Amino acid sequence: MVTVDDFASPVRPTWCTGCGNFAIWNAVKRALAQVGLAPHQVMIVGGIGCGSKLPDYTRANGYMTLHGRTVPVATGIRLANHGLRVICTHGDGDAYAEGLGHMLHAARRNIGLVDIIQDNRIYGLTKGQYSPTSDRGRVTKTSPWGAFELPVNPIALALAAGATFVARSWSGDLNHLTETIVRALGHRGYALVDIFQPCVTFNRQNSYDYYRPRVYKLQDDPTYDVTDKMAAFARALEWGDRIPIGVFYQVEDRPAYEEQVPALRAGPLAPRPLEKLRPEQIRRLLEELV
Amino acid sequence: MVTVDDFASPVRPTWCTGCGNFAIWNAVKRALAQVGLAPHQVMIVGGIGCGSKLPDYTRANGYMTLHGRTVPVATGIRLANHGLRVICTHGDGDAYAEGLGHMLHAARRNIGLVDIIQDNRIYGLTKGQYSPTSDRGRVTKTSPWGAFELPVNPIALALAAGATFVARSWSGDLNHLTETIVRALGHRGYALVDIFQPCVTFNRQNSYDYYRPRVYKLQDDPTYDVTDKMAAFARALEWGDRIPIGVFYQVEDRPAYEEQVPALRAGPLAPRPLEKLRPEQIRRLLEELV
Amino acid sequence: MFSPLDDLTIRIGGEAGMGLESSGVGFSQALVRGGLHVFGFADYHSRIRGGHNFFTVRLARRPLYSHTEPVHLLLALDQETVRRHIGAVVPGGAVVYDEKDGLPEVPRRPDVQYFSIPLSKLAEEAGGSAIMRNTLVFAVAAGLISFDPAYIESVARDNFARKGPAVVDANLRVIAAGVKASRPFQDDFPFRMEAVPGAPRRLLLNGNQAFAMGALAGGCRFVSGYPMTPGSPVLEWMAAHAEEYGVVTLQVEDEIAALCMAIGAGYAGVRAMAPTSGGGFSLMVEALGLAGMTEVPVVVYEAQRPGPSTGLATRTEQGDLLFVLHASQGEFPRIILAPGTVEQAFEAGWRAFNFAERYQTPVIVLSDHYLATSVRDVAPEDLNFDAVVIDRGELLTEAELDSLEGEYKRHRFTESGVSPRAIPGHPKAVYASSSDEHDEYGHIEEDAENRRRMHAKRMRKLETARAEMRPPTVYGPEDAELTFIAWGSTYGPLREAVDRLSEQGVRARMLHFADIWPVPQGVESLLTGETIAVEGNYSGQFADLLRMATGHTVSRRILKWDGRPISPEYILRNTEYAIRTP
Amino acid sequence: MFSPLDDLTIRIGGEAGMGLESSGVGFSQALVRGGLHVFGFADYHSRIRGGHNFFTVRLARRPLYSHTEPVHLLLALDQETVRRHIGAVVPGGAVVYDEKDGLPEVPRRPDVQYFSIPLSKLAEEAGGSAIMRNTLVFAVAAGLISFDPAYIESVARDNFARKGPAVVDANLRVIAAGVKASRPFQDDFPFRMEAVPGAPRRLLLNGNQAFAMGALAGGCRFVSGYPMTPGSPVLEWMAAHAEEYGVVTLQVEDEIAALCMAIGAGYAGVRAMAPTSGGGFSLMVEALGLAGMTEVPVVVYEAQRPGPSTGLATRTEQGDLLFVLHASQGEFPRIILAPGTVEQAFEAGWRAFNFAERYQTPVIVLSDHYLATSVRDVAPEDLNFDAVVIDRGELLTEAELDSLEGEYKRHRFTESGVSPRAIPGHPKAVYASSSDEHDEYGHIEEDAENRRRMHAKRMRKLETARAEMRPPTVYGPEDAELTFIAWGSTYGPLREAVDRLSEQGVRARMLHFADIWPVPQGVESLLTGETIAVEGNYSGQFADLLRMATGHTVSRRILKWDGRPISPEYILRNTEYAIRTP
Ligand SMILES: Cc1ncc(C[n+]2csc(CCOP(=O)(O)OP(=O)(O)O)c2C)c(N)n1
Ligand SMILES: Cc1ncc(C[n+]2csc(CCOP(=O)(O)OP(=O)(O)O)c2C)c(N)n1
Ligand code: SF4
Ligand code: SF4
Ligand SMILES: [Mg+2]
Ligand SMILES: [Mg+2]
Repeated sequence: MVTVDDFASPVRPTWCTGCGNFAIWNAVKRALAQVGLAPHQVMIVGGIGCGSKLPDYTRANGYMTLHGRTVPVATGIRLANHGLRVICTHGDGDAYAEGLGHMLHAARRNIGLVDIIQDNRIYGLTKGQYSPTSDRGRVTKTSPWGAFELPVNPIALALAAGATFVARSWSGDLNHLTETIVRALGHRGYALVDIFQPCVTFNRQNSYDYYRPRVYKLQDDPTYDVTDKMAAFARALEWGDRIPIGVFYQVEDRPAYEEQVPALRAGPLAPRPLEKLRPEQIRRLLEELV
Repeated sequence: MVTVDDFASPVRPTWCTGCGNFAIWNAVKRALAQVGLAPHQVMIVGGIGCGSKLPDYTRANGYMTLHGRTVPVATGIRLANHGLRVICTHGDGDAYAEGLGHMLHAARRNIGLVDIIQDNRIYGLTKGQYSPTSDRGRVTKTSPWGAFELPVNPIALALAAGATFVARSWSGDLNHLTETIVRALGHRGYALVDIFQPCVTFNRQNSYDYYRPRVYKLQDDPTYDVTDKMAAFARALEWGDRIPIGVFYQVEDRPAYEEQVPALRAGPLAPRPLEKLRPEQIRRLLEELV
Repeated sequence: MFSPLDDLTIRIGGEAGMGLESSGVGFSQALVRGGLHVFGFADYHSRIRGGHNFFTVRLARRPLYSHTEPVHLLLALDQETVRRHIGAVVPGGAVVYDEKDGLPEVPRRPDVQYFSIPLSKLAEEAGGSAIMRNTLVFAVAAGLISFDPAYIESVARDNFARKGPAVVDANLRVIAAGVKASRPFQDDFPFRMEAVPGAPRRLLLNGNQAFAMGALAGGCRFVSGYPMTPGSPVLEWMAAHAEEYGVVTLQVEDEIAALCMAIGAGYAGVRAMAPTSGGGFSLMVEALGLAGMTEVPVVVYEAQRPGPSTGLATRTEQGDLLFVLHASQGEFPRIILAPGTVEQAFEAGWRAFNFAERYQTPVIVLSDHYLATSVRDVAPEDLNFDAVVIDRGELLTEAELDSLEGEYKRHRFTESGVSPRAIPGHPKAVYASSSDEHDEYGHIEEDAENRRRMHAKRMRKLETARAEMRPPTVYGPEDAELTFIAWGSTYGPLREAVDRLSEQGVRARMLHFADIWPVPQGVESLLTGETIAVEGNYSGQFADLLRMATGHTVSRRILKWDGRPISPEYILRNTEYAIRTP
Repeated sequence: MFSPLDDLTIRIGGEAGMGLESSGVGFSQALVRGGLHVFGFADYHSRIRGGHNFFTVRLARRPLYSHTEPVHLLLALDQETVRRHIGAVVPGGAVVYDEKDGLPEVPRRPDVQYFSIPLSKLAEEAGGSAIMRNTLVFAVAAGLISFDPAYIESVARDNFARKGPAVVDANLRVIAAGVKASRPFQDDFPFRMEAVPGAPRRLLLNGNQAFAMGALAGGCRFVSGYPMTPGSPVLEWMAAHAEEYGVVTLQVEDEIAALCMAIGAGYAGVRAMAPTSGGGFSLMVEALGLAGMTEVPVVVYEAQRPGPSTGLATRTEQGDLLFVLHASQGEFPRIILAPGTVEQAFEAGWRAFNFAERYQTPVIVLSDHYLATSVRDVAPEDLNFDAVVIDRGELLTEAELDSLEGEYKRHRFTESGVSPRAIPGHPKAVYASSSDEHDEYGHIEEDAENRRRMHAKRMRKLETARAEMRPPTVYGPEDAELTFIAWGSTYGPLREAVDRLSEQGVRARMLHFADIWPVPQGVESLLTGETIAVEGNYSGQFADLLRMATGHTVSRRILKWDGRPISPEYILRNTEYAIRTP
């Protein structure tokens, strides 16, 4: 049986005390243990940022890549070996600034990734510039007059891009976080899990106390239908005093990308022995050239 | 008075006979004449692709930039000189593959651009690979088994990103095209105009005959409210036998980016004389260092 | 000069959209089936319609490595073709033009013959459509040079089989009509090149195809790309063969994603590559460093075209060498191959993947439009599938993994710089590498001494690799007075130039580099006498690189940057100049 | 060795998050107000909490250009600091540590004194909070070296004014407590550096600030960037001054957009730049070529850090030189400046924009973490605002535009390669440039002859520019037996190393290059005798570049790639070695 301890790494997190990343880290390990995926059966891919260092603190296959390129690297891993469950953990800058295009293309591709965004609505590692999810008017070193941009709405964008699983959770509720990740791990295609992650050092506004009274659980409403896209859009636009968390949308109306690729019908690619072409394969190739 | 002929360039288009780009080209010139913008008062920015060559065929300030980077270059131009009306003309590959992130950030920034997409749902200039707006199942040289990806829905994405003007038109209706561009030119912030542009050479599926029976005009429905975002989302998802064209959404609920930048309060930047710092400015700068 | 009986060039010209390239390749195929050697290349604009395009095929009874400038037979599908190319026609040569087009108002050359044939009309009558005049005019050409049209028919049969017998028959009728139309002029046309019946079967292909085939043979199983001339046909070729050979191919959103995905696949243990051109490579630069830092094997195929920026999208240049050599921040080992022929392109295909896995680092194969798109015939054994080796380097086997003790060190310090690699998925080798500097396990580590050692470990791989880089091909006498230096696609034109110089009694030789970086050992000893770099760029980048790497300063540089390939004649003209001027 | 009475180094060490850098800079400021010269630099991890960080300030009675290795006074805010740095303390030096932390279990050095002071406790008592012990310990240091604490008080007053009088008072109390706490140890501590009352006012700043200020003075009015250590503080500095000086600054979605926007602004006629580090520069590569091709003036500020890839985000290296020199497909002129001091960084700020507009091409200013973040004092006149020139090159005036005849040729063929430029918006100069090869008007043009001329026209600008690149700074005797070669931030450490060699009777000099590319004319004549390149990278990139550009092979290379700055001592140690070994 897989346990949370199987994921214990000798490296201790360098996150600030109270950082919302601790809960995410614990939830990921718990969720993996719960669904019974051992460290060698998963691959956790990070980008660059505070949260993106999660693979360094977790005993599991991992890869810490480039700022903003988490998703394409993970896509390559998944297609090369869909025997591995591939999980992305990266920040809001990584995912929604530098990486926004990749995420939306991953969504429409429906590649089998669990894409966890450590959304602290700030740039942590580079010390506090505003991020794509920072509020309008947010004052930082690069926005001394307050940010002019409308924040990115990742839920709405993922829906618009055709994501088949779109969810939100937050670091203040470890159980909800774990559950949501477990649900995402059970999804076949691309699964977005945006997580409100308080940054206690550079984002004092969006603190635990900010979120606690605001978040409410979609799944507490028994009439909420996760297959209704327009309902999901309506909730995606809800913001302010009440902010929904949970699974906004989940359908299995089209197969995962890797399920459609002809070369992958025979199973994962990486473990296959790599051999020279057979004589009749060579013959057929040369036949094309005469 | 500005006339269409003012935009006549000595260079003749190299587009195929029947290409939907001709109508777009004519509509842009007509719209400019109609709103009274002379060639030196506008800047038309293209990327790379068949349609992106439009500035070469038009006597107006122009810039043919990089594949996928049309919008950021245009943004820089607009911020450097918002005395110029800046128009982007680029293909679906340019805008929605390589450039998707930029477009969505431009939308949430609400930068004052008219962003015209020559959406032929194919890669024209590189000879017929499938594009982000190609249908699922589309067979091309790079998708011999039929494309697996859900097509990009630019209308839904722009709405989700917070665009303040979102419209669609098509090359088969020059008047509607012109009108739509005129409306976009009247908008303050970011205005997306996605245009179905038949490519007679590489996309025989999405031809004039394909679109003609399908498109219907949103503005023909007097109850349609362009300020209702949920209504716009609902129409954005409409696809198949009936495809809406026209303005899906238009609000002026927040100022254009350039209207908010403190340095631009005094007017456009480019025409200002460039002078050395004044002694008291230097003094203040040095004061910070003692 | 070679006797035209051995060596003949036919050029067809017209507008974009006329399909000159595909019919030209079909004709070349027929020539090869007829036992001749060919070299064919297309010249076309970066647009879908309009603009002057042409296809040139050179044919001979001996192997060819290059095009040459003189044209013996010009097939003009419009007046523009005559206007532009009449100057290239040799005395005694001929122009075939469509009666309906007429000739342009330029002075007629008295030493050239003009054959008026109602090409469109005949094509329409015989085949039902004027657009078949390409086929017809090639049949005319066959008639004029006395080449057996049966070979053209056989190609037409194969190419149109899918479209049904009616289309095949129409083509056969058009070919017959063309041959017939050539009869009245046959006696006036002095150049002949009859088929060689029963000659051994040869293959016709271009550099892109050769490279792709080599890569497939070398175990490439993942290709991610974004369309870009002239590199992306490699993606298309792989896509066409993906299902049969078990290759994952994807067209993705941009080149950043393309290389990142290939790196992901390489990290997961699959031989992966991303084909592109210089503009796409520019977007891959950051990811290249990721592969260098995390020691991931990956191959980038970069087919150059003239820059900077969009430049001339459908033309050729060798302008990206120093760029790909230094691309990405910081320093890391990389290997660069620049094949000069289709045979070398095939080899580069599989060698690249071996280098990538042996040194766990990115490998760049530098091609260009000329090599990528020119067709040449080779013997089946020249695409040497037997020589293909799949060497995965220090890859831990399942048994070795099973018996691992302690925590696995993915980036273990070793003398060679290469650390034994485990493909992720084994319970005993669970690890996470980082693009940050890391320790032997892959964990982020900022310690100065670790950095010093880890960086040096990576860089050492370059010295290890240097030992197995192939020295340049030396073509010509040991005691040459002139040593020409080339890399990549200039092989063919330079080889021919050297041949001609020898015939003129000049002792010249070629040093051709296909293994570029790390610069092979012992090169210095070859750089003797008068050295002349021949390159398709403005500044002489390889000469600069040689100077940087060896200290040798070439005596002269013959350069070309107009987007058109270097010809043997261009080299000779500039050599004369170089010899004459001090 | 210098007498410690003139030259003293104080180091404070502790954990990330303790605010060592900002309090260290504040202390440096106080020293400068007290008439001393300082050089300060921070060493910290790429994480927000934890990890050993330290700040080092060297102080002297004469101008300083570099840090040095020996430490006279170590202020230890944790045991780790003692463990790591005790070896650097000079005999007779001292360690101040917090009583509550105690000392680590490492052998005590008999030649070093250990001063135990209840830092936290005193800070809490005097100021109300233990986190004020940074301030306190610097007051202790002032007391120990007999530096008048009034200067620390004055800095505290200014820095905390915004936070109200209560905070100011608390700080003043803490300072007083620190000075008092130092008393018992003052006699035991042998090193003194009293303030120089009435010394002329000097400024304290780092390379990022100096460059940003120079750029602002030079007319930069548009800055688009994406956060990246250590380049993005330039964006932040500009943002802080944007409103007052009329500068548009934006944080954008990525570095691709950052440079594209700056290019757009440059095209529209505004002096624009994009600051970044190597990783961000990697993403700017394609756009750089766009600027080259379409002849748009734009400046990129690239502050290097150790690579490849993410590397060591908060450390220093000079590893990107050959990368930025060759970045982007194809060939185009670019200009590269690599300032070595804050004075040169200031100059590079305005000169870069003049070069960009005079040659209508991208200019890259190469800095690195060491230069960008180290603070040094300079005289107000060293930031020479009077020397600033704003030269927009061949920019058509309104009057010239009004009198234009015929269609305006944006890319006119000229001898210098520079074509008179019109800012878009004038009715007589309506044009569209293209990243495709184009004719003089900017229209897409594939003609071979046009290409040949247009490409050569662009490339000619490099030769025109070469004439005005500054030769290297020569520091030291003409007849030196050793010529050290440096570029960029190595200026300071090398200058000091050369000074020390002279004192030892070795005739050594420094050639320091701040204008890197095109390589200034006449450099060859300076490359005489034994030449030693000193660089913060693995391979000696500038030495390679020199060899490529001039043919000169340096005799030796002193290199360092552990992410830590080169010190004078490092150079001297390696020089001895270099002199000793054949
Ligand atoms: C190409 C590139 N640009 C910029 C950076 C610098 N950088 C490192 S982390 C980061 C942002 C961090 O923000 P986020 O992704 O939200 O992660 P967080 O630290 O908040 O968890 C940036 C800009 C980089 N490493 N690479
Ligand atoms: C970075 C980069 N990648 C690829 C290309 C090659 N390229 C030129 S046009 C084009 C796609 C054209 O498609 P689209 O944008 O839809 O324009 P269309 O030709 O259909 O109008 C591509 C991939 C390029 N010029 N630059
Ligand atoms: S800076 Fe913010 S996100 Fe980063 S570790 Fe600290 S609390 Fe967490
Ligand atoms: S290929 Fe298609 S998009 Fe391009 S010019 Fe022709 S019809 Fe138009
Ligand atoms: Mg963040
Ligand atoms: Mg298109």
